[in-house]
Amino acid sequence: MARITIREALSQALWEEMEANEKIFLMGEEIGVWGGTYAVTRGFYDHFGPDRVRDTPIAEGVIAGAAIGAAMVGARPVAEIMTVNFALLAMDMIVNHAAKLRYMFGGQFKVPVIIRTPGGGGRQLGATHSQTLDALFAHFPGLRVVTPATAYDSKGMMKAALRQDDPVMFMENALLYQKRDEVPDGDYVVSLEKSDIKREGTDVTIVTYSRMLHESLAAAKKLAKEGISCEIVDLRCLRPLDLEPAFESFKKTNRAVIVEEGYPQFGVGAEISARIYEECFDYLDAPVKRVAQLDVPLPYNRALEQSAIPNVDTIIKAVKEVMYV
Amino acid sequence: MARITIREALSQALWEEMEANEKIFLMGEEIGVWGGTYAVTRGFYDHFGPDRVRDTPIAEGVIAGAAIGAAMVGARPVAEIMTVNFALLAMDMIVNHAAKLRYMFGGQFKVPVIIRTPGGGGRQLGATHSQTLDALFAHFPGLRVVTPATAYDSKGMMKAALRQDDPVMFMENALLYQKRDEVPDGDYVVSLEKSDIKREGTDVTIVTYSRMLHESLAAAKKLAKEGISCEIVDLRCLRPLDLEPAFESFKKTNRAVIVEEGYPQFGVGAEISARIYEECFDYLDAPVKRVAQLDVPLPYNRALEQSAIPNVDTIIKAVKEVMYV
Amino acid sequence: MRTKAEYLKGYKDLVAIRRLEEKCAELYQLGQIGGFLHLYIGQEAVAVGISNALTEKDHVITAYRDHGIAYTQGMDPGVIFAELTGKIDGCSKGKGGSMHLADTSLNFWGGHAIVGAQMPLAAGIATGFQYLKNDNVIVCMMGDGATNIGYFHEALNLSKVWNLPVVWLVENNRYGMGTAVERASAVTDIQLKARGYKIPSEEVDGMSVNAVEKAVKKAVKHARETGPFFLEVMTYRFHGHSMGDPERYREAEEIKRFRKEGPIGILHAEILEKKYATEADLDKIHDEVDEMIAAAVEFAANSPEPDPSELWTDIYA
Amino acid sequence: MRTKAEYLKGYKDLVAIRRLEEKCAELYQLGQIGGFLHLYIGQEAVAVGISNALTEKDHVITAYRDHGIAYTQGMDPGVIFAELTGKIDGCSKGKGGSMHLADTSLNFWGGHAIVGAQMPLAAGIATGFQYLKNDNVIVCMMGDGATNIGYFHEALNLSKVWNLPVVWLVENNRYGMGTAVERASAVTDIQLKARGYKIPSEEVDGMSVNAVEKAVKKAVKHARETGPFFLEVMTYRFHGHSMGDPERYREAEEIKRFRKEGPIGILHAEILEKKYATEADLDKIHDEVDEMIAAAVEFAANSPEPDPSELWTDIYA
Ligand SMILES: Cc1ncc(C[n+]2csc(CCOP(=O)(O)OP(=O)(O)O)c2C)c(N)n1
Ligand SMILES: Cc1ncc(C[n+]2csc(CCOP(=O)(O)OP(=O)(O)O)c2C)c(N)n1
Ligand SMILES: [Mg+2]
Ligand SMILES: [Mg+2]
Repeated sequence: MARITIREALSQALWEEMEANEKIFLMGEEIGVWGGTYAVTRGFYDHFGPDRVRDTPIAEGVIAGAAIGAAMVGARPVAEIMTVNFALLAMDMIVNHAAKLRYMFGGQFKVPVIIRTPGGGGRQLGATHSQTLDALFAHFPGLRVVTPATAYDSKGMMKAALRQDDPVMFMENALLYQKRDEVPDGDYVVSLEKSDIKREGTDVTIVTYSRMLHESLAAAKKLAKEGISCEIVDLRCLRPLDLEPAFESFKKTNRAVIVEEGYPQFGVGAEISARIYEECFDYLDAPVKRVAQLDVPLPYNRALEQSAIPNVDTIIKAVKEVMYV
Repeated sequence: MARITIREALSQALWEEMEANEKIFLMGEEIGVWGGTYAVTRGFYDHFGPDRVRDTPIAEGVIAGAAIGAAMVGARPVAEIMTVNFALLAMDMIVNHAAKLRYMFGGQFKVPVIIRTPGGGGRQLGATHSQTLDALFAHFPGLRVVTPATAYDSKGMMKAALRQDDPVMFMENALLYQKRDEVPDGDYVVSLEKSDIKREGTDVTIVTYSRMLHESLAAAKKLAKEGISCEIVDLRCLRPLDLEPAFESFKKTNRAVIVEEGYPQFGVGAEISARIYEECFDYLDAPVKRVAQLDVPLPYNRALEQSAIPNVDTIIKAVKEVMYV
Repeated sequence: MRTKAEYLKGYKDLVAIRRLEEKCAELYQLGQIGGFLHLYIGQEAVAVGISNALTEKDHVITAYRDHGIAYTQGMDPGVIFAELTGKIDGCSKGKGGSMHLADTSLNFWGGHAIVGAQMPLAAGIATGFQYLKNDNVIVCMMGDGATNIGYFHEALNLSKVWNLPVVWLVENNRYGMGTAVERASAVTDIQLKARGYKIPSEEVDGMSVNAVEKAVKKAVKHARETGPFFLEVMTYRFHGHSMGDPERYREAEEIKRFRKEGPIGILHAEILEKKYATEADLDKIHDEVDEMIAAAVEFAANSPEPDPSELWTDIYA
Repeated sequence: MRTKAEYLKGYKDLVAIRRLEEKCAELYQLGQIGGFLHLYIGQEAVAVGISNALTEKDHVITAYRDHGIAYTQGMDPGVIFAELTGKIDGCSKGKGGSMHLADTSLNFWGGHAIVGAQMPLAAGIATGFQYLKNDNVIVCMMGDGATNIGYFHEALNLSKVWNLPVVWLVENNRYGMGTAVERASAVTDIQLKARGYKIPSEEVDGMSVNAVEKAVKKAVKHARETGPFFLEVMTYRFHGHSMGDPERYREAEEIKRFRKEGPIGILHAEILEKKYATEADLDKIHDEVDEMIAAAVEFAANSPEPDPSELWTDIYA
C-alpha cells in the first residue's frame, strides 16, 4: 500500500496498462512533449514515444473523432480533452457517434474509446473554463460516464475502463489531482458500475461524487461532533447509475442530501432525487435536499466564485435542514 | 381568429416582426432558396431578399457563432439549425458564448440571438436524427429555452422572443408543424416565462410540453371517459421554468405524471419531479411518475422506434399507476 | 477496367445501382421505406470506380448517400433492401436504415448521417490502421457541401500532420441540398481546398468508371506509401437531394444536360465501340439486374421484423 | 507612425505593455491575480501596430492573450489591473478576469478563452456591421495554434462567401502552448491557409510597429471596400504560454535570439537613428510608464470587491 495522489493513480493506471497492452495509445493536446497540462502523462512521451503518445493540434472535434475511429478498427485510444469545457466542441462526436455507432450499425463493431477530461470550478478561470458538465453526458445511452473521487477509485476505474469495450467519458476534476489516499501495490480494478459507501452513518444519507465527496466527508466530520451521523454514498459512475446503496442507506436514514458541483437545474441531483422518491416513497421523513452550484455562470472574482460553489458549510446547512435542526 | 398550423404561426410571427423591425434577419441552411427544410420560411427569400434571408454553408459552428456576433453589435439574427441534433456541433457557441458572454463582460452588451431548431423522434430517422435535447440547453443559466406546443403559443412566443434581448433557444418539433389551432388576427405576444394550464381537471396533474402535450391531451380525453380527470400543465418554457401552476395543480390533485419525449435519465422530468417533491412535500398521495423515451438510442425500424417513444397508451398507464387503479 | 469481363461487370454494377435506387423510390412511395432517402442516381460511376480500385486492404466510409457504395463493396441487394425496410436481415438489423448501411466484413464503415462526421472518423480509422501497422487505407467519401464544415479542416490537417493512410474523396455533385457550390464555398474549385494542407490533389471525371478507378488506385497507393491524397470527383445527382425535394434551386434544363451524358450511357457507348458486347448482350444484363433486384426485394419482404428485444441490444458491448 | 510624436507614443505604448505585463507576473506570484495569466511580452508591437492603424470605425477582437490590445485600444491600465484582480472597477466588474478584457466603447470586443471562438464571433460581428450598413470593420486576432480548429475553416469560408468586412490576423508566435507550428499544422507558412478561401494574404514582421501598422491599414481598407483579408504576423512570446509553463518544448537559445531583437529594442534603435529622441528622453518615457503602472496598480488596489449581489446581475438583459 502507498499513499499516492489522484494524478499519480491515473498516471500509474495508464502506464501499467500501456505496458501490458500495446493496442492502447494516448492522444490529445499537450500530453506529450509538455507532459500533460495537469501532468498526468508526464514522462510518457519519453518512455512510450510519439507513436503511442500523440500530441494533437487544437481541434477537439477530430481529437474525439479520431479516437472513436481508431477504436472502431481495433485500437484502444485514450483521448484527453484538456478540460470538459472544450468537450462542448466535440459534443457531436461524443453524443452522435461514440454513443450511437454500435447501435446504429447493429452491433457490428465496438467503440472502446476513453475520453479523459477534467472539469470543475473554483480556480478563478471564468465562466467558460469552470464548468462541471457531468449531467450532459450522463443523459445519453451508449456512453459510460465515470466520476472517481479517490486515488484508489481513479486507478482501479481507469484500469477497468481500459479492459472493457464501451466508450467511456472519464470525468476528472482539476482540483482533485493532488488529493492522496491509499492504493494497493498490485494490479486491481474497480467496477465502472458500482457506487460505494465512503462513510457509514445513521441519520442522513449524503449522495455525492467527485470533488463534492471530499466536501461532504469534511462536512460529515464536523457534523459528527454535533451528534449528527452522515452516511456518504459516492456514486463513482453516473452511467450506468447504481443507486441501490443509496436506496438502502435512505431506507435506514429516511433523509437525504444530494451534493453535486454542477449547475442546479436539470443536473445530476434532479435525477437522484427523483429516483429516491420513486424507489423509497414509503421511507420519506423529509424532502430530499439538493445542493449544487448557484444558477449562474461562474465569475472570475474569487469571493463571488466561491460563494457560488457548494462547500462544507452549504452541505452542513442542508443536512441540518433535512434533520429539521 | 383563424385556425392555422404551427408552421404558419412561426412563419407569420417571423414575417410580421421582420416587417416591423429591420434589425431582424434570418440565417441558416436552406432557409432561403429552398424555403426552409420544414418550409417555415417559404416565400421569405423572394420577399425580403438575400440580405435578410441568408442561406449559409453547412457549418453549424459559424451559423450559431455568426448569429451571436451579429447580435452583439446590435442586429437581431434568427439562426435556424436544421435539427437540434446538429446543434451539438454548435454547443460551444451556444453554451460557452451565447449563454455567458454578457455575464463574462459585466453586462457590456446584450446577445439578442434566437436559435430556432426542431427536434423530436418518430420519423424513422435513426439515432442521430431523432433526439429531443431540451434538457441539455435548459441546464445553462444565461439561455432562455422555450418549447411551445400550439400555434397560438408558437406565434406569440416567437414574437416575444424577437422583442426581448436575451439569447433564446427556440425548440420546435418536426412532427408538430402541421398541428392546427386558433390564433387571433391581430398582434399579440405570449410570455417566455409562464407555463399554462391546457386542460383543467381534478384527479391527476400531468406536467408536459411540446409534442407530448398533444399525446397527453389525447390521453386525458380517453381517461375522462373512464372517469379520471386530468389537469394538464404545459410548461411552454424550460428556462426560466415556471412551476407555480404545476404546484398549485398538484396541491389540488396530489398526484402527478410528468411526460417528456427525451431520454429518461437526467432529463427534464427529473427536475420537475424533484421540484414537485421539494415544494409540495405535504401534498403527496403517490410517487410522482415520469414518462419518457426508453433509455436507448432510437432505432430506424418503425415498430421498435414507436415502442421507445411515449404515447397515449404509456401516458394512460402512468396516470392509472399514480391513481392506483 | 481493362478486360471485356471487367467492362461488363462494371456496366452491370452501374445498372444495378440505378435499378436498386429506382426500386427504393418506389418502395418509399409505398411507405415501405421510411425516414430520409437519398438516391445515388447519376453518381453510380463514382462508387463503381472506387470499389473497382480497392483491394482487400482498402476500406471505405461515406455519408448518408450510401446505397451505391454499399452495393459495389459487395453488400447483397437483399440485405440492402432488408435494412431499408427495417428488417432483421438488414446489415444493421434494421436499426440503421438507409443512411446507415455498413458491413465491416466488406471493409465498408458506413453510412453517416451527420454531414462531415465521417471525416474525423476516417482520420481515426486511418490512425488506427497506422497505429496497428496493418498497411490498410481508408477512402473517405464526402459531398461538396460537407467540405465547408469544421470537421473537414480538422481532419485534413491532422491527416497531413500525422501522414495518415487516407484518401479524401469529394463527390462534387454541384449542390448540397439546394445550395450550389458557389453559394456555399469560397472556392468553387474544391480541389484548391487541399492546398491549405499540402495534400496532393486531382480532379476526376465522375461520369467515367475508368477515370475514377484510375484516380483512386493512384490515390490509394499514395496514401499507403506516403500520406493523404485528395480527389475531387465531378458528378451530378439526377434526382432531388432526398425524397420530397421541391427542387426550386436548379433548372430542368441542367438536369437534362447531365442526364444525357449519364454514366450508364457513357459506358454503354464505350462497350459498343470496343465491341465487348452487342445491344442485345447489354439488354440481357438489364434483365439479369431486374431479376436480381426483384429477388432482393422479395428477400427483404420475407425477412422478419426485428424482435422487440432488439431495442435493447447493441447499446453496450 | 510618421511623426516624431507618433514614434514616441509608439515607444511608450510598447514599454507600457511590457511593464504592465511584468507587473501582472508579479501580482500573480503574490496571489493577487488568479486564474490563468497569459503575458504578451515579445508581441507588443503587434497590438501597437494594430491600434495605430485603426480608426473609430474599426473594431478588434482577440483571444485570452489580451492585455496588450486592451491597452492600445485605450483601456486604462488601472481598469485592466482592477479586472485582473477581480475588482468592481474592472472593465467587466471583475467577472471576466485576465482572459476576458473588453470595452465595447473602445471598439474592443474581448478577450475570449475558448481557442478559436473569436473567429465565428468575428464573422458575426462583421455580418452585423454589413447588415447594419455602418461601414465598420472588425480585426480578428488569433494565435497560430488556433488556425487548426474547425472554427477557422467555417469562419474564413463564410467571410468570403458573404464578403464580410473582416481582417483575419494570425499572431504566429511559433507555438500553441508547447506545440511548435510544424507539429500541429500541415502548412507552416500559415498564410497559405488563406488560399483555400481565395482570401488575399500577406506576411508581416510582427517585431516592427510600422510593418504591422501598414499592413493592417491596407487590410482594413480592403476589408471595408472589398471583403476579407488575411495577415500572418510573425512574432514570438518571450515568456511561457501562461504562468507555470514548464517550457520543455524550446531551447533557451531560441528565446535569447528573439529577445535580442525584441520590438522595444528595434524601435529604440530606430528612434535614436532618426534622432527623434536621446537615450535620456527615452529613459524618461520609461519613468513615466513606471509611474503610470504604479498608479494603475494603486487604483486597482483601492477599487472595492464587487458586491455579492453582482453574482446575479448581467445574466439576463
Ligand atoms: C451537421 C449537419 N448539418 C446539416 C445536415 C442536413 N443535411 C443533410 S444532407 C445535407 C447536404 C449535404 O450536401 P453534400 O455534402 O454536397 O452531399 P450530397 O447530398 O450532395 O451528396 C444537409 C445540409 C446534416 N445531416 N448534418
Ligand atoms: C477549444 C480550446 N482548446 C484548448 C484550449 C487550451 N488552450 C488554451 S491556449 C492554447 C494554445 C493556443 O495557441 P495559439 O493559438 O498559438 O495562441 P498563443 O497562446 O500562442 O497566443 C490551448 C491549447 C482552449 N482554451 N480552448
Ligand atoms: Mg453535393
Ligand atoms: Mg501561438
